[in-house]
Amino acid sequence: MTTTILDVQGISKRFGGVQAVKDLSFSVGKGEILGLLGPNGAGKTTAFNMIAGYLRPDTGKVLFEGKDIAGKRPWDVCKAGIARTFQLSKPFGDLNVIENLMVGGFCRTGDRARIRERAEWMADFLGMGRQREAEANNLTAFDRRKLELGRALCTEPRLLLMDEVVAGATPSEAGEMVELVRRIRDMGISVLIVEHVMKVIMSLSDRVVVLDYGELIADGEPQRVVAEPRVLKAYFGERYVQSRA
Amino acid sequence: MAKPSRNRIALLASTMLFGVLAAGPALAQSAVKIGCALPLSGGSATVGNQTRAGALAAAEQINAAGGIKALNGAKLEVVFGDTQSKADIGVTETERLVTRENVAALCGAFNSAVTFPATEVAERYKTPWVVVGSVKDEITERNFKYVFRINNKATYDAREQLDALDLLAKETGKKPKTIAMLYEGSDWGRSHAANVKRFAKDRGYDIVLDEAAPPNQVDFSNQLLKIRGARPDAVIVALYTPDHLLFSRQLMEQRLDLPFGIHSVGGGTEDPAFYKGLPQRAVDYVFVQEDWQIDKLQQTNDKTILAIAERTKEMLGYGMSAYAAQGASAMYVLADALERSGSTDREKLRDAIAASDIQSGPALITGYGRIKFDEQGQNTHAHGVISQNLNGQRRTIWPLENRGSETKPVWPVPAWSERKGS
Amino acid sequence: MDPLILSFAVVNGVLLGGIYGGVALGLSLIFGVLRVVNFAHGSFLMLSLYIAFWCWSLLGLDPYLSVFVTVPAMFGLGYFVQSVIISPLIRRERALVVEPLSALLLTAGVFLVLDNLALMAFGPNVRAVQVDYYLPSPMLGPIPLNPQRLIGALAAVLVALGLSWWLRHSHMGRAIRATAQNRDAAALSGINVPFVYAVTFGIGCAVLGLFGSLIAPFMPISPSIGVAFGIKSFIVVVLGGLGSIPGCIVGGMVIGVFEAVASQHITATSAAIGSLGLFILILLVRPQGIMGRA
Amino acid sequence: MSSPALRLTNLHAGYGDVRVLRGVDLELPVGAIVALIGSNGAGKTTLLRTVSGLLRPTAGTIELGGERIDTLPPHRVVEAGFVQSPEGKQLFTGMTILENLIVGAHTPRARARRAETLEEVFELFPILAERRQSPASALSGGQQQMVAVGRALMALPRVLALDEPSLGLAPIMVDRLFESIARIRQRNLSILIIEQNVFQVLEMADSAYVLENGQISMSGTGEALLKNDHLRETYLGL
Amino acid sequence: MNTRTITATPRSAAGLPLGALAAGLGFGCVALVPLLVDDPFLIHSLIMVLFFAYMASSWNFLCGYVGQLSLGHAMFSGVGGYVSVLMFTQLGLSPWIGMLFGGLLAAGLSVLIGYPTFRLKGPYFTLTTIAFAEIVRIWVENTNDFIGVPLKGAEGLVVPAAGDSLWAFQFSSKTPYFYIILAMLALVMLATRLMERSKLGYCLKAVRGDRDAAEALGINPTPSTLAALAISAFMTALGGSFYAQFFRYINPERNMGLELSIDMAVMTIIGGQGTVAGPLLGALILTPISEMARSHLGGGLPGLHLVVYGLVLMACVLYFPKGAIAPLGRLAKRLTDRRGSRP
Repeated sequence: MTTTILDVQGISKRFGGVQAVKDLSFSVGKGEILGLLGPNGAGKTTAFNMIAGYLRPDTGKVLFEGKDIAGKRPWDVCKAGIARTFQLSKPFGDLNVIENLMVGGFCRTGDRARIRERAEWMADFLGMGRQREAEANNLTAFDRRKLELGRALCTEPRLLLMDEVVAGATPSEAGEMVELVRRIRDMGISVLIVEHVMKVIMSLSDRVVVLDYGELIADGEPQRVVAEPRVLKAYFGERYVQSRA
Repeated sequence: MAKPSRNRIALLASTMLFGVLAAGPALAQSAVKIGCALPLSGGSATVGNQTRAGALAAAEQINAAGGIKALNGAKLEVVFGDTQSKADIGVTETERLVTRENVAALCGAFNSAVTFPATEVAERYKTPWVVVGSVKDEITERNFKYVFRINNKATYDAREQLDALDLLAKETGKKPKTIAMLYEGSDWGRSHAANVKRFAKDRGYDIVLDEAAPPNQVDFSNQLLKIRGARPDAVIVALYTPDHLLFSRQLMEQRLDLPFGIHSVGGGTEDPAFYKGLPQRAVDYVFVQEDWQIDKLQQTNDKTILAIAERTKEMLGYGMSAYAAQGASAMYVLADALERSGSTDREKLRDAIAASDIQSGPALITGYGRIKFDEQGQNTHAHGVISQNLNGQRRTIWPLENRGSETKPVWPVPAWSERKGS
Repeated sequence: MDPLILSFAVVNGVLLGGIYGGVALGLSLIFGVLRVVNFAHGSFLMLSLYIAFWCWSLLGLDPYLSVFVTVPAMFGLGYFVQSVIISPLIRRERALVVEPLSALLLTAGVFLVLDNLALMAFGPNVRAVQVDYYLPSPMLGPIPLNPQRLIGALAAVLVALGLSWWLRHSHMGRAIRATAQNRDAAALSGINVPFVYAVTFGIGCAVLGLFGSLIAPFMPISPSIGVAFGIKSFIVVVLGGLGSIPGCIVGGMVIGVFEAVASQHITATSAAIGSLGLFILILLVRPQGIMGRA
Repeated sequence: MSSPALRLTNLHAGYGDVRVLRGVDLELPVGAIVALIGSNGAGKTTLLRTVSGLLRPTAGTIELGGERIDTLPPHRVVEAGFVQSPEGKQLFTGMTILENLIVGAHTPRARARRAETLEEVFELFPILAERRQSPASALSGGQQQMVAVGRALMALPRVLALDEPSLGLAPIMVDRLFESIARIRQRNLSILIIEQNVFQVLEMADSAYVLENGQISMSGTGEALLKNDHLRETYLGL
Repeated sequence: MNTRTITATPRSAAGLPLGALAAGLGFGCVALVPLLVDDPFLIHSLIMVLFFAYMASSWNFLCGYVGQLSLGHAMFSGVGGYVSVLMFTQLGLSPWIGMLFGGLLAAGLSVLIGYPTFRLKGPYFTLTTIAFAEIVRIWVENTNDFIGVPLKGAEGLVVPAAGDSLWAFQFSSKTPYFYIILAMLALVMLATRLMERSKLGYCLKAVRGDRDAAEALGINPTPSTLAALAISAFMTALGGSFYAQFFRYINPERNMGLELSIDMAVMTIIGGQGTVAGPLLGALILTPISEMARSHLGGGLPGLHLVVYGLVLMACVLYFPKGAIAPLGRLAKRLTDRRGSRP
């Protein structure tokens, strides 16, 4: 890992009485897949939303390619080169696959022909070439998830933020998704991924960071990190750690 | 509903009879269609339906009396179009009546906002139009050839109200000095207020309050308070029925004293429903200017007029009104013109209407002395009648020639505390 | 300005505003629980005015006694409208929340149908109830209080208090509040949500039934009377905070006093513009209204 | 043989055209604690919503104590005796603790015993008795969870379902909560518990089911599952 | 229902999309009507249908694609009508030019109002648009003279007759009006079609579909919605000018009133909002209903057509939330599919 594409420096967020994220720092390297882990309610999605521009951090900086994007609005973050997917996929239900993909393309250019061409290519890339005219409402949940991923890629990002990519997917679908993410990385796009399914994270991430109660508790190689007692405790409870010790 | 069907049978029978007696001219005595564009639904529907009843009653009467004799007893057939008080719908209905129903002449349409553009259609199709109810001055100021108005222009209404004040002042030597105006804030109320203001200055009245009210108010306390504060001698009112009802009732409840009374320019006070909705004391001594002589039925012994009143009451469930009278009057004016032209040709009919000079008969049910149109189509002999509500009877007090011999106007009006039963 | 006139204006405004608030209660309650903006609110008031009128005209029933007819009748109508017309929409929504615009359009349809059915059935004539007795006007210092409006305003305050108390302490009231706050959790606590919705809509309309009877003695009745009160109610409810019962009365009185005092300085039409402007301002600046929670 | 407290047979359900449950079979014996575990999106919450009647099953049957309940509306399911404490607590935040609990006792059966049940809940969670007049929104996460569980108990369930009761709680609170659940068990209830806190729940449960992609992939006693390497590998990725 | 439809846009032999071909054919046929029949009432009725289709289409341009329900659009129609008439009567400017100024003023006004208002969601937005429109209407109704401009209040404005003149937008025959409104409708539908496929269209549909997702794709909702609002207001204002010229009379009650806004919205919703042909379909369904209720019942049952409106609206919301065009579209699709699958 040579250069850093995203550098999160001490961001915090408080909702009423709850400190959702506390002084969180980590970085994503260029071409890296970074997994963001933590039990439910650990603050992953809050951190995610602060990077993507949906929440303004109370403190701290979010440096993307050296520029601070903290507090910028989502569309500006996107134009800067960061794309995201949502935990619950949000396709534009009454548009078909190609149209959904094209919406993403308008972020970079107004040239319809080029956008359409790229959308067609993207549909093939997603393995959805045969459904290009299908309305998003009529797709399976997994296809909608893929569609959302493709739509994000159409904005030509350099960093992709992915929230729960395989939730509800069958094992074969999960495998397909993992393969897709690898190919995206191979295209030179860095990936920050929030995921619950450990198997996916373990096989996909170059590195993981773990949050618990809004704080960073571990940062490193996946296999090593999940063996750390702090992480095990956060995930499986005190007694489990004791029983394994 | 028994009556119309009996009429239809009579009509059928007479047609058959004629068919047997004179097979030849059967064509000639087919019905003469008169189109009538009126607001039968929407905001002015009450008025529209009153006019409709009057027109129907008159047409039935004319037909029962043998139809148009100059056309071999052809019957009048009144075809209605609902304008919904909207200009575009009124124009569409006029188009339909002229081109689809092929009417010989038109009448309507109460709302000036509808009559104004609709009469243009009539003018374009060279179809005579007898204006009913609309008072906007410009309607008969456009050099149109086919548009005639029997009733007042808006300016006449305002002038007459002040004429009545002057007359009463002259008769008693007591003249009000200050006037407040309360009127509904749309077309009719505003233009009336503007006209009153124009005349008031020359006649030496001082307008101390000039207050427009948005239509369909749910309370008049605020305006009454303003009137109380302005302390006018008299109030000129132009409100539609629901607002006028509310205003009069609250005025009574608040016992607001106005030495020279309320002077209403029709609207709500022309509507029989108004008097059904209020106790007598709320309307005592109120002056009403309207386009027919309210006590005509008491003063006349013309059987045709009484019959029209009877029939209208049957259709509406309540007594005659200015609008029913105007509808009936329009039918008689048209029938008169048809008799004289002897033709349903619109051009000839138009010339006949233009040449009208009616000085007696049921066409004058509205109380005018005469109907004769100027070159703009305005009946220059039109005048409203101003009545005062005396002992539960509305008695004409102006013009003097229409005032009954036993009618004594009460002027100034007694304060609430001096009235009977209070 | 003359202080006497001003105090007259304020007293009038409070009385009238109380009635505005009372009429708006049902709108606020229905929105608070069902999240449905009832466009047909005014039409329901129009109907209850007609019921009160016909009771008086045909049966000779005093309008104040006609509450025994209007309240149950309007409750039944409201119950019917909710369970037959609006509830299919709630059942259809996949996300299990009523899409507010569809509900608005649906009630707009109800408004068109009710107002024009009334026009077809009763005709366009204006009608008015006339009672042949006089209620004495109580005096507030030098200011006489209009007894009929005083009754209306007092009733509004009492109904608002009673409704709040009932919602707080009764079994059904708690169920209604629970459903308003969290529909699914309410269902999981054994509450029959469709029934609660229908009852709430019924109560909202029953309150209108009550005010139909209370204002019938002084309000001219025509098929289009609902619109005037409907628009007023929207302003009142937004001002007081959508869904807030006390806010409704406060909002009504604020509008009543505002219009009364403003009308003394400017024309009533300008005051109407002013209250619409206030309505927009509140929506933009403080959408939760005066009394609503953020 | 008496029928189990809850039995799901070949249960299918979903949202619109999205199928979430694809033939679930599950049995909860009377008086037992059964855990249902599975990753996010596996369909655990959908399963509870379906049993509760918030979602209509597309196929299969749900029996409560031998009676079919799969066509009942939610309030009838509660009356029949299946009560869940939903995920994310879902309290009535505008109400006090006491009101939240009272609303829980809505069915006629529960209302008749309301005072006694309330006493029992307060005994179980004494802190709630102390703060009974506080608004629910002013409580800590653990206390809110207590209210949610208490509210469900107020309905006098025969089967109590707890959806992620430890979500967002501090470890110490989780421990306390599980202790309480163990005590509730003594009330002769059957409990269906959904947890992500896998190990702790497996220790407590009599048996457990693993839900994957809308199907039961594994079941057995808690101990057996804890020892099962396959579970650790597939579900925990260890 | 988990079917995956795989269809390509049906194309004719010449390669033109069938939709465009059908639209062209349809407009061509309608354009022939005045040449084939000499029936002024029919032409007049057609003008009214086309006018309402035009107004509904203008409304649809914003509301159908942004997914917000405005019930204040009549305000723009009024502004258009008043500006074009006043410029003609006061400055002697051709209504064609006045129309453009009216459109621009309406567009400017719409942006001023829209900027704060678009933050509001659902019914709040709707109620605010009503309030704005009512303020403008009440103000005009009560203003006889505004800084020297004779608005004439509630009385309304009259366009003085100027004879048969293209410059003055006045014709003695109805046929020119017919072609003008037909062309305007064709233009607004074409503009809608182009917008649908442009960046703006995609942005609007994305915002309507899911605001958060749209923002994540680099779309700032504010400028897109404001642009659509301005265009929609502009076109509505042109419609208002047409009305003024056609009837040569306007007043605030009819040309700025709530009823006109409701007509525009209800026609679009019943026909199918967010589609090019929906508003036209809605106008084709509803205008004849009211026409028939009037001419056949002649006011015998006042308000009947509005009862029917209300029932149709309720049925649409409950059973055809995408409007009448949705079942028709499915039917057309089935037909073309069947034809396409034939060997």
